[in-house]
Amino acid sequence: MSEYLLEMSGICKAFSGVQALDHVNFHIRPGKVMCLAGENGCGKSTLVKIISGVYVRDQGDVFFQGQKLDRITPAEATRLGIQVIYQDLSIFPNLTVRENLAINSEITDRRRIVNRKRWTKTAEEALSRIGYQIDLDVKMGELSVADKQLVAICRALLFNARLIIMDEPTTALTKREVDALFRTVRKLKEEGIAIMFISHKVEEIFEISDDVCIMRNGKNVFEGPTADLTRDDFSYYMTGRRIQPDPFVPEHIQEKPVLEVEKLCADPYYHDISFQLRKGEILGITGLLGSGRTELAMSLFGLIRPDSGKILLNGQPVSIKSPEKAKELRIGYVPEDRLTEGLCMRQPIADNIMLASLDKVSRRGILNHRKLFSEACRWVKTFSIATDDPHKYAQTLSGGNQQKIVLSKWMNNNLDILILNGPTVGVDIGAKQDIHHLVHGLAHKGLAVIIISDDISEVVTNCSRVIVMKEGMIVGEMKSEEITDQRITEIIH
Amino acid sequence: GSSGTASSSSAASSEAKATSETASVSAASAVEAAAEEKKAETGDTPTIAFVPKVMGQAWWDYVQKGVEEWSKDTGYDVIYKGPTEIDAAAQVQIMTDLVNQGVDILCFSPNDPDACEAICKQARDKGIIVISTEASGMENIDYDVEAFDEAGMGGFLMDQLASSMGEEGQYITMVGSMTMESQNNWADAAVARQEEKYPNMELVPDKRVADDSDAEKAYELTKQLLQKYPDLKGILGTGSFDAPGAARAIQELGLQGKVFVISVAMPSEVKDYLADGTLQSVGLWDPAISAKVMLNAGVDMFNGEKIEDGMDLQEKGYEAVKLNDKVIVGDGAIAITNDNVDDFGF
Amino acid sequence: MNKTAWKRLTKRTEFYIFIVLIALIAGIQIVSGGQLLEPTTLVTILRGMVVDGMFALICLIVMISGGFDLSFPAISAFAYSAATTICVNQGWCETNPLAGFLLAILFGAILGAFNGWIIANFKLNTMIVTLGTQTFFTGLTMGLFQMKEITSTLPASFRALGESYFFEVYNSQGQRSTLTTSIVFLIIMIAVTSFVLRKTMFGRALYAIGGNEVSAERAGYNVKRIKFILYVAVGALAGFIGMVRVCLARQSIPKAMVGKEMAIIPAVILGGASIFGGEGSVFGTICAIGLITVVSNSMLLVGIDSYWQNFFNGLVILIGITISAVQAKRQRR
Amino acid sequence: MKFKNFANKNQYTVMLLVMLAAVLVFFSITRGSLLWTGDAWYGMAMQFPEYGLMTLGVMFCFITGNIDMSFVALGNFATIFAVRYMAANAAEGASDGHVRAVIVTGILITLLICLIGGFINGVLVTKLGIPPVMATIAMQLVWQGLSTALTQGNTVTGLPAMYTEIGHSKMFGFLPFPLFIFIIAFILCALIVRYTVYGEMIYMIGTNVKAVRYSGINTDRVVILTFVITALVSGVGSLIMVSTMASAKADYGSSYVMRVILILVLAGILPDGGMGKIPDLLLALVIIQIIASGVNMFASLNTYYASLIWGALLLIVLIASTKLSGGIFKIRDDKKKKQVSSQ
Ligand SMILES: Nc1ncnc2c1ncn2[C@@H]1O[C@H](COP(=O)(O)OP(=O)(O)OP(=O)(O)O)[C@@H](O)[C@H]1O
Ligand SMILES: Nc1ncnc2c1ncn2[C@@H]1O[C@H](COP(=O)(O)OP(=O)(O)OP(=O)(O)O)[C@@H](O)[C@H]1O
Ligand SMILES: [Mg+2]
Ligand SMILES: [Mg+2]
Repeated sequence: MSEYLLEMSGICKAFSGVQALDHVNFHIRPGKVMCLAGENGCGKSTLVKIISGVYVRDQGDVFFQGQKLDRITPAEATRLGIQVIYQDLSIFPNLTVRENLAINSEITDRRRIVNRKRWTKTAEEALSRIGYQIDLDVKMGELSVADKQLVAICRALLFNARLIIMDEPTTALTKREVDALFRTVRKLKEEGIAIMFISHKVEEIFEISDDVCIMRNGKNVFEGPTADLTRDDFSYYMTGRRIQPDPFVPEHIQEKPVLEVEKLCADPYYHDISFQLRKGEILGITGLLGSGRTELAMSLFGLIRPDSGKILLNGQPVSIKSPEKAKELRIGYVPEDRLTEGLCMRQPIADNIMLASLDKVSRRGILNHRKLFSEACRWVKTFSIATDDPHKYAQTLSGGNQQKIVLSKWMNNNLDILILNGPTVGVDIGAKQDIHHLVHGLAHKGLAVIIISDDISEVVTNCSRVIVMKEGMIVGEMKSEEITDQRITEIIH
Repeated sequence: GSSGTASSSSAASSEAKATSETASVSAASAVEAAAEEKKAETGDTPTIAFVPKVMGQAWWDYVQKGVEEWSKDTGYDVIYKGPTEIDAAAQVQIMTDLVNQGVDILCFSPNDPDACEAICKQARDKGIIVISTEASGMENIDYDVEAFDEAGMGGFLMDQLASSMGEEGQYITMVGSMTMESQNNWADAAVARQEEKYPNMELVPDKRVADDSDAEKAYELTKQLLQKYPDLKGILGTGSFDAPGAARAIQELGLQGKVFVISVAMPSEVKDYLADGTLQSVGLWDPAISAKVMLNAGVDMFNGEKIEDGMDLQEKGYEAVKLNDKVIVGDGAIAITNDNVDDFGF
Repeated sequence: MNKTAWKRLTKRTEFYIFIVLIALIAGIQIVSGGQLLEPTTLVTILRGMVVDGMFALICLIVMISGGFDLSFPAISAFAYSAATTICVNQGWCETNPLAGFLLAILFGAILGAFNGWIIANFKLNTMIVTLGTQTFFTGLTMGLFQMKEITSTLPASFRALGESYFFEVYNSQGQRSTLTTSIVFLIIMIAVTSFVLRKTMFGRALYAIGGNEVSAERAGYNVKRIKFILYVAVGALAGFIGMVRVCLARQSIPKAMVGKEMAIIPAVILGGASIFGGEGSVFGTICAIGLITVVSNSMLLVGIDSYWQNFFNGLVILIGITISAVQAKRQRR
Repeated sequence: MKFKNFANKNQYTVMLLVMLAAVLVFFSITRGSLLWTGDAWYGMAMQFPEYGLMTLGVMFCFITGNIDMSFVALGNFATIFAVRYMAANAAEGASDGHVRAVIVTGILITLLICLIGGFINGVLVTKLGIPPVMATIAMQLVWQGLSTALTQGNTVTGLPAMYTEIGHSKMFGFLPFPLFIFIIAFILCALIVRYTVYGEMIYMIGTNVKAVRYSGINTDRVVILTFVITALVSGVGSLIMVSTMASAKADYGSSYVMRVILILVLAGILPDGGMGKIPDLLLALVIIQIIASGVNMFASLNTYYASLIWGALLLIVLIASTKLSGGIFKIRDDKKKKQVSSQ
């Protein structure tokens, strides 16, 4: 018997001309965590879908426990003990947690009639595997992303899984939740379960993985123990270039604050928030999910009406009633979820880029298509958005590039303040670096930037000042020198 | 081009395939078309179109049968085409098509007479003979054929109802819908007759209800009415769904002989209620005969004859028609009772 | 009742529709001087709910699965017209209506299968497919087959079924009314639909597919087959319900179903079903149908002029839907 | 080569062109002598502008991902007022100038009422968050109910002859006036859709309302404006209908609601939003009208055959389109996800 649980060699897969996977080799040992890394669109998800039987490979061999598998179907994969936690979690938002947890095994057991007791038993068993507790009668859609993620993990554990594949499970999790997840992963390891882990967060990869497989443009460029790699090499393999850490150094922060928030309240999201923001600085706001940071940002962009308190812009009290008004006041906002809030996926890249500044390419309501396109091309170039034709749909881009569009949308607007909510969620390190560079450039040009993020290292390297929120209150604030990973983590918990 | 169907493009034939019979029908009608062309050339056989209020209702199916019969008897073809819904706009569109195909005689029963004026004017400007029915007020027609005079139907129904009710008590009117011109006119005429002739009868405050041309709704409405007006004694309907529905309610409520219904109705639909005494009589004219009269009048005109008062239009009840300006009035109103209900073929 | 359960209850649209229904009944009862709750009126309202209620339920299950069926009235019309025509021509069903019902169910299932085949196989937008099949089926019924109205020749057993009743009631004026036996069809259908939706994995599959079709596929449901079965079942039921209507109305009118979807679908949405799928309950749907039937059956009692009835109908729907929309919006905050 | 490029980029348009050609060939072969006459085409040109304009109006709604079922009822309500006004003020023997002024006022009254009606739809959908199907079905009942109540179900007549004559006149001696109006409106709408900021925004809103809102655009205002435009353009259709019918009534054109939706869907303009091209709309309109009139050329086919062919054609197009790249009629997962998450 082979020492590997899963062995794949020479895997190829093409989508209508695009070679998504090009002779990929890949091995997973039982009881180990294997990390799959690579830039956006390099073929990770495709590889996962081949293992789970969603896609059929064009070429290559797959061995599971030494046995050659010819055709994998989803049912077959489940039977073999392969469980996938998809990037989109594959949950049913309209059903209760109980049902979400029980549904897979009910289907596998070919049950016909609902038995609530059995469901409860299954659900409790699933939760107990990682010692996680939650009300079983809550609808899944009402849970936070982190809870959804944990439920999805619990569900996967039900099936005597031998291999659990997690496609970017940590994108929406905060540090504490990631820690909890990792504890679970280690426990699973001890039980001899192999884990395949996909992530864009370097720190996590080094923390949890035993082996790494790095892919670039559909080929794997490195495979081996994590210990053999340095962080530099890692990013080099991934992006094909050396990425230097590049912390933000504020150049000239203005004396007078451009934005002052005084005792702002919006029940039940946040209370008594006061802070100031100056041009030229990057202010980080961090905290756990549900700490009220997103809602605070939304208030600044006119999406949530505060109950009390004041917002002053350049010393003048303002009332930001709508995003339209916010834009007028020169405030821009890059939302958390680019799929549902940031982009019109089925519209051209160019139109998405110019969406917030249509008035710049029109006169008296008449649109100048040529100007729109040339302006958009300019931003495609400036932000090096990877596309051959900006007429193509935004959908055709990878995550990082999509994020760049959302960012570039605001560039034509002569902003004073730009609020970025989770600007690099699910974005690979190369693109992440690009985005950070762009933001630094903006701050240097005199923009006041707010970055909301739970990626603490992102906050640490990119912000000149950090506010930590907890349960809707500001619980800490620190200046450039004081900002460290550790301090933030301490305050948060 | 009868061989054309087979050689037409693939999309066209796939369409035809979707409804396997379309192909054969169209092949057959290609022959018809050729025949029509020939007739049009010789000029002595008129192309005739008949536009009913709607297709696919028993009433108009019966008329269609009558028209087909006439067609067989006379040897003239008639294009029978109406809208799929009771919608004046859709009807006008069909008339527009027919007028522009160059028919010689256009017979129709408008959903809304006013809506048809314009297209009829166009038709007449083109020299088309235009004959209507149930549209006595229309201007741009050659003649309008009525089985009885306009107020006559309403009065006729009211007389029937009054005699059932013993000329006293509360009554209400019912129509298919509030927007159906002729039905509402009859109801108005009926009320006028009551005011004039039956002082002891009383129209209840709700005055008029509409059953959406649905016997089920008529049934429900009748029940509600009798709940609200316990003393209600008569229902005067002018739509063909009123009587069957109302009668069913009366039967169920056990009010036979206490509450009376009269309406225009198809004999076949009310037969059972006449038999068991729930209904005493319903009012009717034979719409197929009216249709034939329209066609006769049209052909006569086409052949250069003049329509005159007292002339014979070769159908029962129209042996000596009255001519009021443009309205040809026959003697076609019939009261259907249990005794004669089986005399009608519809 | 504990607090969380109460809170959960107040979040449901059904709860508000129920309250509106009760308030409306109380209001009409007062305005009409106690005429609404007369036993005769009540049995009439119940009777009025039979057909619409059953139609609403099939609409509901489609909507739960994330679909939108515009074609069920057309299927129904085809099925009952064809079935009664055959029965009349063959002289069937004089004593036993079963053959007619079976035929209608069969025809309904066939047309439903056509829907299901297109929807499941090509993964097309259901509203658009059923718009096409609705038009097409109507063309079949009225154009190709030219089905006719059947009234006096309707087989005796259909009539008998429509006329049969459970018991008689009398109002204060001594007028008699009867509760139709067909109400059992509605009751059975309510029971079966609730059971299927809540207690069978097939029902749960519909919710799952409506909630997230991709996930349902990944979870191991054979989504294609489930959808196919769903549309066949809906077609068959549409045929069956059409037959019930034929019996109740004692006539088979091919055109009688035109526009029915525009009356039923708003009611189903009013009852808390989501047009995006995954939400909706039998209770809410029946409440909404009850609401609409009560309104249409009491316009006269309340003294609303016939000319104004459509207007008030629209207004009631508008108010009902506004209440649930505003309440949903408030919750989102 | 150039054509191939065009065909690749506009597969759907090409498919509709093929359909149109097929329909024409079919009717030419079977009914060529009736089809290829000036009168037949004149007849069709007289018929489709009224519902063509309604289609054009509702198109805006569809592009933004909304739906309108109330336009016919609203148009009838509005024209009832206008016709009443015109009938009351343009008495027999009034001077031409006076009548002209009355007609213009009548048209303005119609448009004003449509504007209000569209605005109400927009507010119900955006501010109260009622699903558009529901809101507009309810408003349809409301408008139709009001019309019935106000007219007691009667036809409203008495239009000045000048008004009805305009409807039947020909521009430049050959162009039917309704068609002329339709062409103008079509060009205007095409320009609006293609060359204005508004046109850009409605497509973006139809694709993802939230993303547009988060770009600092007042989407509620755009959507309300869209309902207003829908009501106005289809109101012009109602005005033309009134002139062909020389009267107004609560239930005129009730069969147009479904027909308009059918045409839009055939044109690939779906209520899902963000989709469709205006030239396709013209093609779909022409196809539908030719089938309707073509069926009327067969003495032995009843009018329901038009339904049969329309339905079959739509289904064929649907299934064929799954073979095209893009697959516009497919279930829109992204759309659904968006809706769920925004709830
Ligand atoms: N369904 C599809 N149709 C066509 N091309 C596809 C499809 N899925 C993936 N691809 C192509 O395959 C490549 C690899 O995609 P994949 O989803 O595996 O990337 P990934 O590594 O998971 O990216 P990310 O980090 O953004 O999740 C992409 O460049 C994409 O162009
Ligand atoms: N239908 C499609 N056609 C072409 N490319 C596609 C299609 N679907 C997905 N892709 C490609 O798949 C790649 C990765 O997609 P995937 O959904 O796995 O990740 P993502 O959402 O882009 O990024 P991330 O997960 O990092 O946020 C993208 O580059 C995208 O171009
Ligand atoms: Mg990804
Ligand atoms: Mg991926």
